[in-house]
Amino acid sequence: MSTTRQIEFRDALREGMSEEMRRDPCVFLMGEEVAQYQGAYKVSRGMLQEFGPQRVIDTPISESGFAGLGVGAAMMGLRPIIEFMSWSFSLVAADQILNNAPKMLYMSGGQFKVPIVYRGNNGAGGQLGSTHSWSVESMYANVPGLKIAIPFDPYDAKGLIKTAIRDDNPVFFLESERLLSVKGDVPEAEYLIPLGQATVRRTGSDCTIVSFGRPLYFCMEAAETLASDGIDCEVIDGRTIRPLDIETIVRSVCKTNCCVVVDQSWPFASIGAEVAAQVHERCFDDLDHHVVRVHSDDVPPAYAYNLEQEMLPNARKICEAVRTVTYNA
Amino acid sequence: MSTTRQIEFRDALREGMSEEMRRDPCVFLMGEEVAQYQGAYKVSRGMLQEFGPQRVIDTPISESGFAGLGVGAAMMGLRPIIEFMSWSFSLVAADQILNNAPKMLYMSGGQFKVPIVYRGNNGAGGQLGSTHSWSVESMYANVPGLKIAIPFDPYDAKGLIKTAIRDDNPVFFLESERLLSVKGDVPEAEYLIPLGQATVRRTGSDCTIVSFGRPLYFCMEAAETLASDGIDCEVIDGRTIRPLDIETIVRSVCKTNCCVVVDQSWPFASIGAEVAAQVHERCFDDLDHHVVRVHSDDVPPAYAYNLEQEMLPNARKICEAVRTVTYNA
Amino acid sequence: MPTMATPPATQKKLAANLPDQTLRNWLRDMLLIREFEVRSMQAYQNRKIGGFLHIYIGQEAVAVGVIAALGNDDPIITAYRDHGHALARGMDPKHCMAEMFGRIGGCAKGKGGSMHMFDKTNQMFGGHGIVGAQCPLGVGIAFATKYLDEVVNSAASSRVTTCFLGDGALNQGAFHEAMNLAGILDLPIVFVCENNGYSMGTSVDRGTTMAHQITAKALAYGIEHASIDGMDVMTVYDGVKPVVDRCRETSRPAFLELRTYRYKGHSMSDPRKYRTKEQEQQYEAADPIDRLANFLMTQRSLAQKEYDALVKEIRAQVREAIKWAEASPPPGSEELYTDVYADVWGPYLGTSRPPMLDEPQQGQT
Amino acid sequence: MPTMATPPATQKKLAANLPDQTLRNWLRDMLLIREFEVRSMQAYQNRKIGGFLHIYIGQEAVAVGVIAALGNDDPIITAYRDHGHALARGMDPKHCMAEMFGRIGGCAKGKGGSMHMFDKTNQMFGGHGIVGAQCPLGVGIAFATKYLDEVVNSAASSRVTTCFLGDGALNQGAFHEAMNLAGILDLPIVFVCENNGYSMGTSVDRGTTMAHQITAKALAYGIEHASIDGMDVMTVYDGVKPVVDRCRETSRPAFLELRTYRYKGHSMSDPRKYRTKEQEQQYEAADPIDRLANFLMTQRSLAQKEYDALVKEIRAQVREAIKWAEASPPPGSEELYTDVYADVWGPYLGTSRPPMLDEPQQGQT
Ligand SMILES: Cc1ncc(C[n+]2csc(CCOP(=O)(O)OP(=O)(O)O)c2C)c(N)n1
Ligand SMILES: Cc1ncc(C[n+]2csc(CCOP(=O)(O)OP(=O)(O)O)c2C)c(N)n1
Ligand SMILES: [Mg+2]
Ligand SMILES: [Mg+2]
Repeated sequence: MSTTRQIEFRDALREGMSEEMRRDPCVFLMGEEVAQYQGAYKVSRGMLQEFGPQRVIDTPISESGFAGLGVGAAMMGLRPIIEFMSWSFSLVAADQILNNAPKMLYMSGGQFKVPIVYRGNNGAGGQLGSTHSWSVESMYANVPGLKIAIPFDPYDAKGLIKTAIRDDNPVFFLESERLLSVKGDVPEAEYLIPLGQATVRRTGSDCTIVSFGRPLYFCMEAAETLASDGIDCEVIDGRTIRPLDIETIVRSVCKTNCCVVVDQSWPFASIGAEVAAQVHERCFDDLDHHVVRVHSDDVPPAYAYNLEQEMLPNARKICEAVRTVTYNA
Repeated sequence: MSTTRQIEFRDALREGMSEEMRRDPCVFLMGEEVAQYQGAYKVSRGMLQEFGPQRVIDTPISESGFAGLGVGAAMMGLRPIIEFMSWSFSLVAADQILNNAPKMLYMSGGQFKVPIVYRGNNGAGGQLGSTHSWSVESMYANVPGLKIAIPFDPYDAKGLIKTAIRDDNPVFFLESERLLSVKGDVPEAEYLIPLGQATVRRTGSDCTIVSFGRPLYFCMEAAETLASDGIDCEVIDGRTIRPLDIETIVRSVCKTNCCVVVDQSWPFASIGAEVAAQVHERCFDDLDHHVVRVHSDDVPPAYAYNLEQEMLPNARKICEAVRTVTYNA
Repeated sequence: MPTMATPPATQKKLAANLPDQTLRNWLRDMLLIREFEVRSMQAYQNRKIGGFLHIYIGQEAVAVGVIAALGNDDPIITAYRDHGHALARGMDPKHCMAEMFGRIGGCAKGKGGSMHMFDKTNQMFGGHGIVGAQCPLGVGIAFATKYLDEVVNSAASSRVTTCFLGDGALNQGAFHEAMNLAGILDLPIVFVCENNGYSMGTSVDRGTTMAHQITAKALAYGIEHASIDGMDVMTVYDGVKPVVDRCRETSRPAFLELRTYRYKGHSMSDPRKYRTKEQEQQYEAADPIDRLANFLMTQRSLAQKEYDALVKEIRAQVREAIKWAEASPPPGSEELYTDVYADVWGPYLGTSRPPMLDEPQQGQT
Repeated sequence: MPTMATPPATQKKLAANLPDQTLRNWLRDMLLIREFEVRSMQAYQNRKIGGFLHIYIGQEAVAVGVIAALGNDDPIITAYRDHGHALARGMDPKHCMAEMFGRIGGCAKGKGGSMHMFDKTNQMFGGHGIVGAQCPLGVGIAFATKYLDEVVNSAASSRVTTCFLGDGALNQGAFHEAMNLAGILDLPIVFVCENNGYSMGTSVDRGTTMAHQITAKALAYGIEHASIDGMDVMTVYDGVKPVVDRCRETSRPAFLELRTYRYKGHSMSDPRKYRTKEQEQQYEAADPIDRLANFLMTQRSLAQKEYDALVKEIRAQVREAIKWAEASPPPGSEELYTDVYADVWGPYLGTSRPPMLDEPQQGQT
């Protein structure tokens, strides 16, 4: 059995990136304040010192420029890791990340792969207001040619980022500012987590709860509350949105006959809608109740603490949703 | 009864815009080639001559710049119509149209409305390849604070654009290059079509088909084919995606007990998924079969004619979908 | 090549010829901003303010000097480091503070926070968080002032829009598209680049080409430009006033570099390891408030006693503002669905003005 | 201010000192592009080509002259008016034509079309449809050549990347971010702006500030620059070669304006009402092909007979290309799900190279 240690989410990310950079000289890290400043959120702390300024590169505030730079470099066979300080800032680079990265392979008839990882904070960081609190997963997931991963804990952060870096496709890697200081067990030995493989975070028989990333913590909390009321939830962490491991979800729903999806993005045309639609398609006759979705409210994120809290998914909303779908069961 | 004439879709759009510009000096039109060139697709033909260069304004190829210019002007009380030659080019302006336009009112605590219309061609124009064939509706519909309209014919084009211009919110108005030359009856007298009101394009009792914009023509074609097989379809034109007139859809599905959604965008986290999810939520016990969705294939649009045709929704795919959902009925 | 550099206006000594009271008002405004920021930092540390907090201390002469050169109905727009501009423009500190406290009394009912100060009465169009994104908006505001004059109203109000930006915004495409549009459309807008030497931890020369002469950016658009010492409010006024006047007259854009310094970190979490204490002290030694106070005491009639009284008065005003903000309740939960859309539909409740707008105006200082 | 303008290199008469055969190859390449474009227009009218078609006629001297100044493994990237670059870079016209016919034999298996010519063998990184979007990509390619030299391989290949763009792209933010990044990161890239006077119907002065001197755009980034007559291939070579060489040596970016003209409309649907017939004739009178042919006939040994034979040979080659393209089948329906992802999962079939890449190379002319 390999030894593990407790490390922070941000350190797990750094370990994953650093291991891959040691392994493959084609991997480099670029973004705002990643080098001299040691990372706006200290994810890349120490990496400049280890890898030098040729491989850990500070950029000006030019997201469109350096997101596109990454695509060009990837076409040449490099494997860039491009950090967005926040995915909220990726909108100014939307054309580069949505047109150039995921379509280059197709447009060039298979000539130019784009093995690139875009990563950074996604979701409400805490009272940052409307423009700084994007959950981009629903919007970007509509686009074929890219993959999307959302790590839950330090273990997954490290295992998934390593796989993402080795993947030959553009991977959008969505971290959460709110989770960066979370600690968890991470093995000393190397490991990888495949993209497209969900994991069951809690087994249960009465209701399946599907989620991704930070809201999973609320799901786990809700599951505890519900357990004491005799409702036994199975919590599934999708881990990646593209590919979506619908098989694991379907297997669970066929067992529980109930399903709640928790998605921190806005409801309309969302991941939540997609999972609900697919579960309805695949489990129509097994479902005791239609799938219920828990989202952020369909409004821009407010600065005020109380409004932001009211807007975001939380354990109370999840409990309500589970009670609704299990009511007749 | 008011007299009508047959006019082209592009002319209906121009009539709508021109009437509003005559009515309200705060309305202006801005975009690439809208003035001297008379519109890249001749939608604004003659408008420079009528309204002069102060109100019909050519821009450089700076979508982020002039999309944002429109927001600033709207904050000052003007009512800009901003033309994107194609919505595919709106990605370079994503931050302005998704952060500034729809969130300004909220961020300013109700101080600054943004009454702006962004309009242009959406969807595959015909062999334009991956970067030029975006259907943006699914991606942008995720964002609260904006409205989305997709006109079906000249009548709707005129009635909806007029309402969109008068609306106090940002309206994304998605036209189709493939429909601009379509002719239809348009009254001489003024009329408006409210946003958020679907219309039934064909009544039927066996299956509800929901769609928006150009694919509705395929739905109508499919309905004819199916009618000769004894399957009587009701075709609903949502007209606007935000607000979505789910009531009209639900009413129909409660009657037919079957539902197919046809959405020209990619499937994942799409309008189609949203409509399906909502129909499942609202009509779970009325449905004989889960909702089936028809989309573009989940791949980038190819240039080659045969691949593009194979990718897009068409009458054959819709017929298949309807047969699937009505199989047991 | 025409360099179009503005001839140094300092010779004209415009500020020095203004009435004493005007200069005293500037001193007052700068002191107010300084005190407000000091108390904001405290409030942040006490967790009364959340999110990001960007402090304007050190840059007071820019907001105050530039805004002094404008007419009352000349619109302004800026980035997220915006308290100084809001206050200089005439926003009551209590509304500004309440906004940061996330209260209904805030200028945006607590929905915007520190980065999003809006004040319609005082023609303050925000506070914007995405670097550079305010530049196209500024161009649109300038477009609208011109359009309103030419198309809608017969009266020529000839307003000039000022668009503030940080040096970091020079590297965003939106800034460049905005500059070109302003030039092509002949718009009455002054871009004021507050070059405080850093965008977060990146010194301007590490991120921006031609850092030693950023007015070269304006040259690329054939736009009039100048570099001005932003640490002295009278110099700021002297440099900016003629440019604003000319812009109003000609409806041609201008670009000004205001050389300044932020004494504090980028935001509250910044340890400032990227610069030296010596550098900080050097700038602090040339403090804009001290400079004006000194001028007024040595060249004009300001007595030490008067100055002390002013400082005291301002302390009281900001203390009041904090009390007022704390007493203001958080926005009610109906605010969640208010202001999303201007009209009422589905769950949406339409819009409602912040109470601030309906309070009696003090008038700008 | 350092203007950094490149000293006129024409004095050096670099092209004039090249072997006859090299100049004849240029003539050949230009004739090939011209003939290819003429036949493309026909094919478009006959509905063999769909989508948008942007014709390069008139600009041949730019692609041929610039690419002549490069090494064989120097990468290039361009916008959607890209047939000329693909052919000058060495793509067989049959693969180029088959691409436009939407056939499997096309350089991108028919998936890219006219706007997206890719050729890995010849270091052609596309054909890109979004105005300006290729500029950051070009910077990334240049970054990679340098990174590969410095970090991955020990050998110093010192490749120089050329990024072509239209005059319309000067107004896109992506161009400006790319220029600044190239400057800050010291990248070996030459931006070649093909200023043909128009972006669609917008003459450059209507859309771009400083249109009379667009090299001012480079000045803003401290980037070496020059304006070159793009209607004469020898002048192009003389102007570009030293810049490319210096760029290779110093790893510093450069910006070149190539003054040229497109004889045809923007795309096939453009009636060209925005300009006069006289203007068109004026440029056609200074045709780059005629100029080089004339030079070779009067100053060198090219005989009329030889020239006629060359023209004939090229006609035959393009006719062959069309036949070949027509004979190539459309992509099979498995191609729909091929090349979406590099790996196999769900409905996706992984990737597959276009047959072109596995054909024996003719080598560049
Ligand atoms: C597009 C975008 N990228 C990144 C950020 C994160 N960010 C916020 S402020 C800042 C530095 C800006 O520096 P500058 O423009 O010089 O303004 P200053 O902070 O000095 O006032 C950065 C990188 C952002 N808000 N927007
Ligand atoms: C971002 C973007 N906006 C608009 C267009 C539509 N468009 C295609 S080409 C073109 C004109 C470009 O002119 P220029 O850059 O001078 O190149 P040229 O056509 O002269 O070669 C326009 C507006 C586009 N492709 N991309
Ligand atoms: Mg700064
Ligand atoms: Mg051009």
